[in-house]
Amino acid sequence: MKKISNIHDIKFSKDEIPLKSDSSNLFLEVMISISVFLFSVTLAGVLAINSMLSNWSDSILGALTVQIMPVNNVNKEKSIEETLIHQNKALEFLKTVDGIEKATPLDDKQLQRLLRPWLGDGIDIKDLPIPRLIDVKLVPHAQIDFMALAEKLAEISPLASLDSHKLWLSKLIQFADGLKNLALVALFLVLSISAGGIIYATKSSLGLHKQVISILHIMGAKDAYIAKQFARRTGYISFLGGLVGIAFAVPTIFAIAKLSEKIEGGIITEASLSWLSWSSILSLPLFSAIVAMMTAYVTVKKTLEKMM
Amino acid sequence: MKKISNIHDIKFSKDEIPLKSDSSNLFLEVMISISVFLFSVTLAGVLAINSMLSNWSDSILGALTVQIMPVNNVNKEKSIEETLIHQNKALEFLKTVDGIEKATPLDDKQLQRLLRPWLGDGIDIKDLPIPRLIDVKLVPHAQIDFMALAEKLAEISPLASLDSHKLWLSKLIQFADGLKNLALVALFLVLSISAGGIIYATKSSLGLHKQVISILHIMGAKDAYIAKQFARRTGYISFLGGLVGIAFAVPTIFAIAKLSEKIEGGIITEASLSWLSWSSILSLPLFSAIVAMMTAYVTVKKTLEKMM
Amino acid sequence: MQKNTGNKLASIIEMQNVGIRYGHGPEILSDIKLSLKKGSFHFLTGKSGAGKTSLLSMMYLSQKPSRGTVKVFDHNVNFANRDSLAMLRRKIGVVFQDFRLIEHLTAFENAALPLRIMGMEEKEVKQRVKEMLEWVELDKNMFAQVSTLSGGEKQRVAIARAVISRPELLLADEPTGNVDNYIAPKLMNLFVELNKLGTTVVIATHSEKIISDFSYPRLNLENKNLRIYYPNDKIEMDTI
Amino acid sequence: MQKNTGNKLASIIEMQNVGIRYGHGPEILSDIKLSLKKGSFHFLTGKSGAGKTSLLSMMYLSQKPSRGTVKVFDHNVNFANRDSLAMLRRKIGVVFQDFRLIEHLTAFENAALPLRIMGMEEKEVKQRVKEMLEWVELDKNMFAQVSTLSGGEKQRVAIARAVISRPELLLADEPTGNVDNYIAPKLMNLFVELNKLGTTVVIATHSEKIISDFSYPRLNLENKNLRIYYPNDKIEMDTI
Ligand SMILES: Nc1ncnc2c1ncn2[C@@H]1O[C@H](COP(=O)(O)OP(=O)(O)OP(=O)(O)O)[C@@H](O)[C@H]1O
Ligand SMILES: Nc1ncnc2c1ncn2[C@@H]1O[C@H](COP(=O)(O)OP(=O)(O)OP(=O)(O)O)[C@@H](O)[C@H]1O
Ligand SMILES: [Mg+2]
Ligand SMILES: [Mg+2]
Repeated sequence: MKKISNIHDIKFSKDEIPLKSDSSNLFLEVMISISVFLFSVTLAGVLAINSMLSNWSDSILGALTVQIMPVNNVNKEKSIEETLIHQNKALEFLKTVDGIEKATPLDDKQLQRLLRPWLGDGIDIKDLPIPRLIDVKLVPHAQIDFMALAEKLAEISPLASLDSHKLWLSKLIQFADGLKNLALVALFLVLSISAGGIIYATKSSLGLHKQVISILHIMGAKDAYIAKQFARRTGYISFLGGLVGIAFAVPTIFAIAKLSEKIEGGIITEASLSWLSWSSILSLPLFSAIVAMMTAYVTVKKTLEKMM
Repeated sequence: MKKISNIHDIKFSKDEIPLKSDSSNLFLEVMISISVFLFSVTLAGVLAINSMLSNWSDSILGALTVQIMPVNNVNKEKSIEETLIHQNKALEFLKTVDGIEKATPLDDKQLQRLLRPWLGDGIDIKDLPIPRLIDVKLVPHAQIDFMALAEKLAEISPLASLDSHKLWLSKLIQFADGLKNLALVALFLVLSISAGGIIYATKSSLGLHKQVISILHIMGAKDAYIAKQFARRTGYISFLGGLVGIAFAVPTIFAIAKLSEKIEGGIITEASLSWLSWSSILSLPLFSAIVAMMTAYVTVKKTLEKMM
Repeated sequence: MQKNTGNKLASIIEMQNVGIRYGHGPEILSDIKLSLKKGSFHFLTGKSGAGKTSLLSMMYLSQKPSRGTVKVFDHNVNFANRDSLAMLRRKIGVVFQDFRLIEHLTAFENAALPLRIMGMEEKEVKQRVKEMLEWVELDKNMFAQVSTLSGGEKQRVAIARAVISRPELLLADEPTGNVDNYIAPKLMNLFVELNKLGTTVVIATHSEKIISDFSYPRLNLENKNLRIYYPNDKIEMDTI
Repeated sequence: MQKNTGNKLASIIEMQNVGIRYGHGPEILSDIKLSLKKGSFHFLTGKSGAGKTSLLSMMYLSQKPSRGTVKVFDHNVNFANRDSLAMLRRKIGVVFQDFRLIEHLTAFENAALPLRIMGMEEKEVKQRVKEMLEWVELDKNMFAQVSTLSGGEKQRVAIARAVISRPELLLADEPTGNVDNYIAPKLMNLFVELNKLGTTVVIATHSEKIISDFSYPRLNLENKNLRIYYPNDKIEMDTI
């Protein structure tokens, strides 16, 4: 055996509890990668839906247009008159609806300006059987059942109709909202299952090392001293697992984004992720490491407290 | 302490190696359930595709019909004549094609019989501009590119066409065949990943119990004695895991079957599972237990051989 | 009989009406009365299974009595919280009958454990542990993994670990059962030296030779009870 | 010197030029020559770390020599296959220095292990184990989990397990280090009785008392070598 020249030159490993070789490590790492993968893909979905929803409700959903089809009569003046009657009927109805702040019919000038690109200048719209429009301003965040509104409107005047794109959008928003809630539930589930897995792995590891732990205790180690070693190891493994998960998640998110762009054209592109969203997704390995550390720490402390 | 009256009345546990409390057990059971789930759903798919394929190739794919559209002329006789010319062109071409055993044009009587349900009795088809049909018998299991055949046929006679349902079917069969191969690869993957997981769990369990094992060795236990205990435990856990997996798989298979029936109507119903298929799927927990037992047994034997 | 109860500070360990039982079994020890004065040295004897290790385990705070009160360094162990128990344990050195070393660590790291847990500076740790292991003649095996050491070598590591922090109370359970007749007296002298520096010592042993070589009082466990024998063979029934 | 080599069948253990080293370290034992005759009884002595346990471990077939040949029951251990080694081990009883009991099993199940591995009928197993444990005075602890036993109780379970199958060769490593002075002679007498029935016995011990109480030859390890001392103090350099 070699003579040790200077004891202070020697490197010491300080892993008192041999957590590195635990058989539950692989279980933990695989579980955390899967969790982080699912979590980040779902989170991306939630964030995308959120940004889509906020885009819409800000710009599009605040207003609404009601269209009154022109009555086509041989007598032009009479048809215009009749169209106006229908417009007034619709107007009066709209003013009684909850959630509608203001309903203003567009006057001739406004209509003319709207139609100029198609019809050119110098055309008197009074001579033409064009539809009349009512601009409806909604109370912010009003909960309006557009389907019911459209039906009632049609009852009152068969010529009046809600702008159909808006109708479709409102159904889409309801769907997206439902999807978002589902995703939030899924996020919560993933989080609790992971926490359960970490608790299970920590407890089985504690059982495995109970002899070393009891030795440390009798040497005067406080629970925190032991819990820290577990927390450090669990955090490290979870960070690695998280990196693997995110490495699979990022291409998946891009692929899903590409796919949904193709499928739905213009609407889903609004569901893009901001830099803030991306950075919160990319910080998930760190986040998972911190959650895992805390879970392991608390589990060890709680379990040890039952011993003497 | 109570006095033991008769030692032969006492029940003894014989679990020399405390495998029951291994932390890798849960890992193993979850892994096996997922594997059996995936395996049985995939296997169901393969078996369904297989039965669909064999149904088709037996009854439908052995024959083929070529249709010659009638030439529509004012002169009825002339049009019939021209139609027959086209039919002969097609006939001659078909006889040169590899994989076609026989091509027989249907004579007037046969055509009349075919059309009777629609046209009623007593109608002379000679007077009608009806399509002529060629019955093509294929060499069994011939590899025919129906797309190419259809194109060539159209070149030779613009009036001749392959029965389009058959064309579509052949594409579907190609697709199903590809799917089947993919599924077989997936089955193989699931099997090898499970085997890897079992080997990993067994090895980590062996490491955990190396002290007890070395005691058994020194008492004169043969490797088989130890390997049997591992095999028994692993088999038991895998059987339980397999039951869980199959319990989730059966409703999943039914749901998928329901769904695909709705989507594709008549064609996919041919993809039903025979009782033989069902029993092979339902025997998967047993099968997985046996595979797991053998894997664990061999792993233990191989690992122990490296010790003295 | 009760003459010393007022002088609390001088008592390192006090037991009153202490009983121990495991699970629902009978009591292993009953009505133990004991008061160990600071700086005392006792042997602990008794047949195999008499309860020596059990008695010691209460002293090193790894077990609470089933009944009665145990005071260690004037703290009632029934009411102490976990962290203060940990601080008390740092003043106690223990040599276990079955060593209880951390098998995957080296002899050095095992012996350094109490100092590192106390948070001592690494430089001083190294110096002290090296000297200690050289003293118990483990210089050659200092960096060998404990699992590869011989029985006697392990026992010496266990002793080194117990005394490295110069504890106020030293409890040794059969500390020379696995070493040879050359090193055993040397280790016993180590305990005697520590005792001279103020450490209270209790040594459980079966060895008649050791007991007769050193003239210290003997705590004997018999019929679940504790009696004290002085070297001059005078028997006292109560230890307080 | 070579007078007995022809009489192979009478030799239970034969070692020729045996050396042991661990990893890349120096040799722990060098040029060991040894021949144990059937029915002999030897003590094995030597300082702590001299290599007693290592020498025994070759005899109970858990270690091969780094060089030289070891024959146990006339089988060269370097060439025996695993299953025939297992069969040989069934003829050997071992008491380990650190007991090596299966902690989660009861004393009974530990002692029954060799018989069950041999495939003995359960009824006879129960009878024999019960008698044996009663003999080592463990009747009360028969069905206690080993992890709850005291040091001396564990040692008695280990001894019971070693002798339960009436082995042809009994190897005991410090078998009385943890028991009291009442039971220790009783256990020694057990080994002597077994020896009278034909079992070859080797006992490693540090206890001068035991060695002097029984007049058996002593194998002493010193400077990596083995010397045999006979009770009449005549020293022979070579053991063959
Ligand atoms: N954890 C436990 N559970 C149940 N019984 C126990 C436990 N620990 C010890 N015992 C029992 O208590 C009794 C006393 O054990 P203890 O270890 O204190 O004896 P000891 O005097 O140290 O004996 P030895 O000299 O053999 O080491 C023994 O009969 C033992 O079986
Ligand atoms: N597996 C191993 N790896 C490395 N070194 C070992 C191993 N086993 C034993 N040694 C070393 O070999 C030497 C002899 O050990 P052994 O256990 O044979 O001694 P021993 O005579 O039984 O001592 P003791 O009386 O203390 O039990 C010791 O220095 C020990 O450290
Ligand atoms: Mg004890
Ligand atoms: Mg030894």
